[in-house]
Amino acid sequence: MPIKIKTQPDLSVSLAGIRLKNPVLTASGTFGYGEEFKDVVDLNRLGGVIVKGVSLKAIKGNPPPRIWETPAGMLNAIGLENPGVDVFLSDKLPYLRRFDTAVLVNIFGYSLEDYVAVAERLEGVPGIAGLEVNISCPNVKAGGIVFGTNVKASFSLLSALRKATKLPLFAKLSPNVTDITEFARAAEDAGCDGLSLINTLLGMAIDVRCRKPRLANCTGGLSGPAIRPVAVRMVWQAARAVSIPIIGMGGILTAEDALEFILAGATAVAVGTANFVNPHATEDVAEGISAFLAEEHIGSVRELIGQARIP
Amino acid sequence: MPIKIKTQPDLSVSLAGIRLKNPVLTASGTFGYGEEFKDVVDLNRLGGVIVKGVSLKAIKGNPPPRIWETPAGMLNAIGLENPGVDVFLSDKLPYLRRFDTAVLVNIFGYSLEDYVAVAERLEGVPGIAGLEVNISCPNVKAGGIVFGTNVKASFSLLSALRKATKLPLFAKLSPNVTDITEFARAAEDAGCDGLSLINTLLGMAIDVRCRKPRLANCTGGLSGPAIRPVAVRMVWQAARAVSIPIIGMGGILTAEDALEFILAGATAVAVGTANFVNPHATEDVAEGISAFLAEEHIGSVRELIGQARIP
Amino acid sequence: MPRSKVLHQATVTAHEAAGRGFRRLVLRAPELASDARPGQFVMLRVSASIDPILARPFGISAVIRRQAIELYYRVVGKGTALLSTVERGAMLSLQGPLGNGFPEPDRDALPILVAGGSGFPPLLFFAARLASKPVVFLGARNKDCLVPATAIKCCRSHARKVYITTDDGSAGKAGFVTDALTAFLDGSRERDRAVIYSCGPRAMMAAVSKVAADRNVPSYVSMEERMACGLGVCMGCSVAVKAGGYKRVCKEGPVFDARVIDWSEHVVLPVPNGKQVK
Amino acid sequence: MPRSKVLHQATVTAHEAAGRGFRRLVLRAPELASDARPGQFVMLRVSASIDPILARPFGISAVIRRQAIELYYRVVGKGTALLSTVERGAMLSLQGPLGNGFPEPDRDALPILVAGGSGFPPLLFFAARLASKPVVFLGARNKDCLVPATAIKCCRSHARKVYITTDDGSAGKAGFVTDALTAFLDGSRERDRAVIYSCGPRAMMAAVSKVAADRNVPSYVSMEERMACGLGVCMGCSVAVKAGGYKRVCKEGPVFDARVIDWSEHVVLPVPNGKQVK
Ligand SMILES: Cc1cc2nc3c(=O)[nH]c(=O)nc-3n(C[C@H](O)[C@H](O)[C@H](O)COP(=O)(O)OP(=O)(O)OC[C@H]3O[C@@H](n4cnc5c(N)ncnc54)[C@H](O)[C@@H]3O)c2cc1C
Ligand SMILES: Cc1cc2nc3c(=O)[nH]c(=O)nc-3n(C[C@H](O)[C@H](O)[C@H](O)COP(=O)(O)OP(=O)(O)OC[C@H]3O[C@@H](n4cnc5c(N)ncnc54)[C@H](O)[C@@H]3O)c2cc1C
Ligand SMILES: Cc1cc2nc3c(=O)[nH]c(=O)nc-3n(C[C@H](O)[C@H](O)[C@H](O)COP(=O)(O)O)c2cc1C
Ligand SMILES: Cc1cc2nc3c(=O)[nH]c(=O)nc-3n(C[C@H](O)[C@H](O)[C@H](O)COP(=O)(O)O)c2cc1C
Ligand code: FES
Ligand code: FES
Repeated sequence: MPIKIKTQPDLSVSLAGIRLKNPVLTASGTFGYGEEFKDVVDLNRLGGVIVKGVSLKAIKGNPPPRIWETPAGMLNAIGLENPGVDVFLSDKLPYLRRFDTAVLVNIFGYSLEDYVAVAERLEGVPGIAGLEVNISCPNVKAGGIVFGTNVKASFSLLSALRKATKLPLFAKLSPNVTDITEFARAAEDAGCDGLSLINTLLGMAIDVRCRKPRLANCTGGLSGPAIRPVAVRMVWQAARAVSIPIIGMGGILTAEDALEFILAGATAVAVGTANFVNPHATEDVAEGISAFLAEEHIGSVRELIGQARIP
Repeated sequence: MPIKIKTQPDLSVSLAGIRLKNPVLTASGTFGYGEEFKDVVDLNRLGGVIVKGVSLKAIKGNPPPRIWETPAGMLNAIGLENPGVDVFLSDKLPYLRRFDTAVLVNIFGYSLEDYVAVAERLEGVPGIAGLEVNISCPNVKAGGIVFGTNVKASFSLLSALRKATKLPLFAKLSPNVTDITEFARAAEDAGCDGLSLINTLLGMAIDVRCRKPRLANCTGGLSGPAIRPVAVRMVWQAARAVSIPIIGMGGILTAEDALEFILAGATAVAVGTANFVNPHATEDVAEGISAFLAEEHIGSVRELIGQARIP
Repeated sequence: MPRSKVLHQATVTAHEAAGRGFRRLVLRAPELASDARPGQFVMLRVSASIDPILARPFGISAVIRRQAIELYYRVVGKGTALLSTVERGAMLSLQGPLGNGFPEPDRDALPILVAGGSGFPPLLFFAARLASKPVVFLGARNKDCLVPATAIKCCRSHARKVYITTDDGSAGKAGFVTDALTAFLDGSRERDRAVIYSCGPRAMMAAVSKVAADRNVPSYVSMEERMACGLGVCMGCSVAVKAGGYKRVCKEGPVFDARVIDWSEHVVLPVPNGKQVK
Repeated sequence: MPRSKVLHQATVTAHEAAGRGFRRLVLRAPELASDARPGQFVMLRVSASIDPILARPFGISAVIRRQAIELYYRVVGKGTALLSTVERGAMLSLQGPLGNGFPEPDRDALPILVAGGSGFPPLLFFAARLASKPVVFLGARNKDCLVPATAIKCCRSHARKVYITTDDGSAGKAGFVTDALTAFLDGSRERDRAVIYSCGPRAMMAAVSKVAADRNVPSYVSMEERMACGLGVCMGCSVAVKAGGYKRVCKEGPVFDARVIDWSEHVVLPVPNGKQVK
């Protein structure tokens, strides 16, 4: 029964023990390390920040062109360019620590050992609320297999990480699979504290005059509103398969979009490509959720998690 | 070397032995049985018509709401409503026979036996150029498995169909799989004459006020420009994995979109959701390809098939 | 120049607020206008871009000098919001006329038109074309949801009599439109000549159908469903029928004999305030 | 009212064809205008819909009375085609000023500005702000691709001298802009005080850089790449640098010391006729 509310709706959620003041996070790779948005978004207003993927050593990324616009979306093949975990800790994290917002560090590697080493470097560092493990970048091949599309490999990787860190672990799943629930369960079985989904869909565009792919990398990851229906479906499926919380993402532009994910079963949401469309998207989504709750006389956003009913 | 052309560019292609006057077909389920477009499109101008899926018995389809609009796309869960193969033969095919265009019949069933029975009914019927086998409708469960997401099941089904018919067979693949090339090879191994891809991506949308899925069926198939990058990528991958011809589709609105598929390796293309956006889309795409070839001094569209080069 | 019999490029010759939240749009499209019959609709592209990607269905409320068609619509979502910004002189693509239209009543019949909420546009057109003057019922939740004044005026000029009801009594008589209809039918000596045509919210049409069926009065309803193609190919606009299975609103409809519809089917369609109803 | 330092709602105060295929757009955005430095750019949303979804980058060609910014653009694709339909009085969202801008030359330096094709807008702004009058080179394939007359006039008013070249000789001197630049440099007694700033097609900037490097003349280039965010977070706009790795055009650029750029990197960007070039 909806509670009659006198005050502001309660937006706070607990994400695997991490208290978020609201369920809105920034999606990895679309918000840098936060500082880039200093003139745009007040980080204190966000539930949290998921930073750009961090690896053991600096990675220079793919050659340009790296992006291409598509109908209601975009392709990217950045190649996970990043300065490496040490530079992250010395130059990027201190800025983020100044804010009252949860910091989730997105990590990845080219091998299981790489991943573990990054996790170990981040262990015990103040100001880090949790790790999001990217096992799903369409462009990272690891030991001949792509972790994110092989259930066994992802289980081993996540199990090893579970041993390496006490930080809350979120497995970021790939949508480029036949059955998302297999991967969701493997992550849960490996001891992950939560899931993050979806990463980008593998896509491609061709320049018909040059007769060449639009991206130097040939294929790239599709993100943006175009993929939202696929993302909502996968969150819905995963939420029914596991009992750990989910960070839902994929094409969220507005509060209504975010609420779709929450109703499908996400405890929190991440805003990605929308940051490029409207740099205020994260704040707007958080405010919009609050306005929706008020309008519908719902006391807390927690009442909505997973509440979509089958007709 | 491009041929200097005096006359009109040559748009004809041979699709597994079927001569198409141009590479533009209608995607199954988006053009009915052709007659519905009688005041709109001159079927003589199309390479061919792929009709709405036909099953052994009439199927009444899913309860409404059956469709929902999404960013640059739409979800549908029609549930393969169709009058059954006998009514197709008596009431629908005669109309199509009047035109100089290739007719491909999209077939499906709830069991292997169903599929075979439909194929047998169509065997030897004049005016049918080939069969497109839908093993990928997100909503058809068959004997507990979805053929399109299980390599072995799809191989058995297609092998059985191969024995049942001498008509050219095109396997319509599902994009909701980890590795499209496995399915492409299984179809080739089963003796299919060609592939058709992609069918819709499984998606979902939620009405946040009602807290219910937008479709009565809960999930539905995502089509339209939104999915084009995924479709182009899959055609590109499949074309590299097999040597049978491909009918490429997924979000084609314009001639440029169609050319992306052809450069990625498709011999022909099918226009689906675009028929709802612009009922002339099929004719416009065919004319646009012709104009492009003329402008670029390319003698025949066949010169472009699979010609996208890796950078 | 139409590129085919159903596809047209139309010029916006008038577009203005019509009161009570409605806007009136007049589109110059001569071939369409001369073909159109009452009860038919058009699929209008509200944007030249693919956002939104689908055309929107609107009933035709009038044909003006065989040159133009008139539409009335309410801004209820993204598509109609975009449409409301279109200026006079702009060109819009549309398809039509689509659907079957209202069946013509017999020469000596008494046509009764029942419009609820935003359902009046096709009935307006029908009223204007009927050989024998109809009796018209206009119902709404309250005054603000009622048919705009210009449309009421237009009804009055074509109707024998216009009855207005609002649920809350803020305009016309208080009560449901079906109450007024029942009272009329039961007090009328012409009941056996009556034929009812209704268009409006599903619940209202279901109620009207019942009133009619109970009295053995023939009745027709104009249904709404989400549409993608409008041409009968996507099978997206189906409504359940009592005989089992479904009929396409865009092809076998939008006008159906009320007795064929399975009114028990659950349907969700947006209503003007942006909220959803069952 | 800007919602933050870089996000603005601007009113279109002028928008017209400027000749030679260019259009001139003036946007009232006071905070942006007073902050902007030559060489900086804006990310402009060409549509309120999500088709297209990304904003488009444009260099600032002038600041008008600290209230408005001026842009010059060519219609080359979907986004610019949509932009060209925007009318005076319309509101557009944009971000800016973005990027680093041109480094100011020393007081006694001789600034040389080299614009190729559509690369002139930021140099126009720079010319107007320079303390010492620059020498300007304007190059193009032919007369029809040249900088519009209004912009040339504006250059002349700020420059010590304006040299015009076209590859085919249809306007100004026949030949490449680099030929004229080389001739000027090699004939000038001020060469050791020269600093070159160039903006235009990649191939031209590479050639200009070589001319400069060969003569030990400092030179700066304003780079173009596809952009998604403009804020340095997507890493989409990277250009290869000689030191290895990449720099972001939107953040470390768009203006770079020409010597840091790895000119051998292969780049594909659309050119105005809609065709693609390497
Ligand atoms: C045959 C027919 C005739 C109609 N005639 C009129 C009319 O004369 N005047 C008028 O104001 N409205 C009419 N409608 C309803 C009108 O089509 C919708 O109000 C309109 O499509 C809403 O679009 P939107 O983008 O603003 O809303 P959104 O809610 O953003 O639309 C989202 C999707 O739902 C569909 N949709 C939303 N509401 C309806 C609805 N009530 N019926 C069918 N699909 C809907 C849209 O087409 C779109 O695909 C008619 C509908 C049908 C089927
Ligand atoms: C820093 C910077 C400053 C610029 N200043 C100007 C200017 O002052 N005047 C002007 O006319 N143009 C300028 N451009 C180029 C301008 O951004 C493109 O012409 C425009 O984005 C094309 O958009 P479109 O939708 O019409 O073309 P489309 O070809 O449809 O665009 C498709 C995609 O490619 C991108 N794109 C296309 N061309 C370019 C390009 N040359 N550079 C970068 N991305 C591109 C688009 O942003 C879009 O994402 C500048 C580009 C950059 C990076
Ligand atoms: C430019 C870009 C860079 C990205 N980089 C990363 C990354 O480093 N690590 C990661 O896990 N996901 C990365 N992603 C994926 C996003 O975090 C997100 O999962 C995806 O884009 C879907 O959400 P959206 O549609 O809201 O963008 C990136 C996405 C984009 C568009
Ligand atoms: C309304 C609708 C009905 C469809 N029905 C069928 C069908 O009966 N059989 C089938 O194989 N594919 C069916 N499809 C899939 C299309 O043929 C096509 O594979 C898909 O829509 C992708 O192409 P598009 O993006 O151009 O629409 C249907 C698609 C839509 C939108
Ligand atoms: S709207 Fe497509 S069948 Fe009716
Ligand atoms: S455009 Fe995103 S980093 Fe430069």
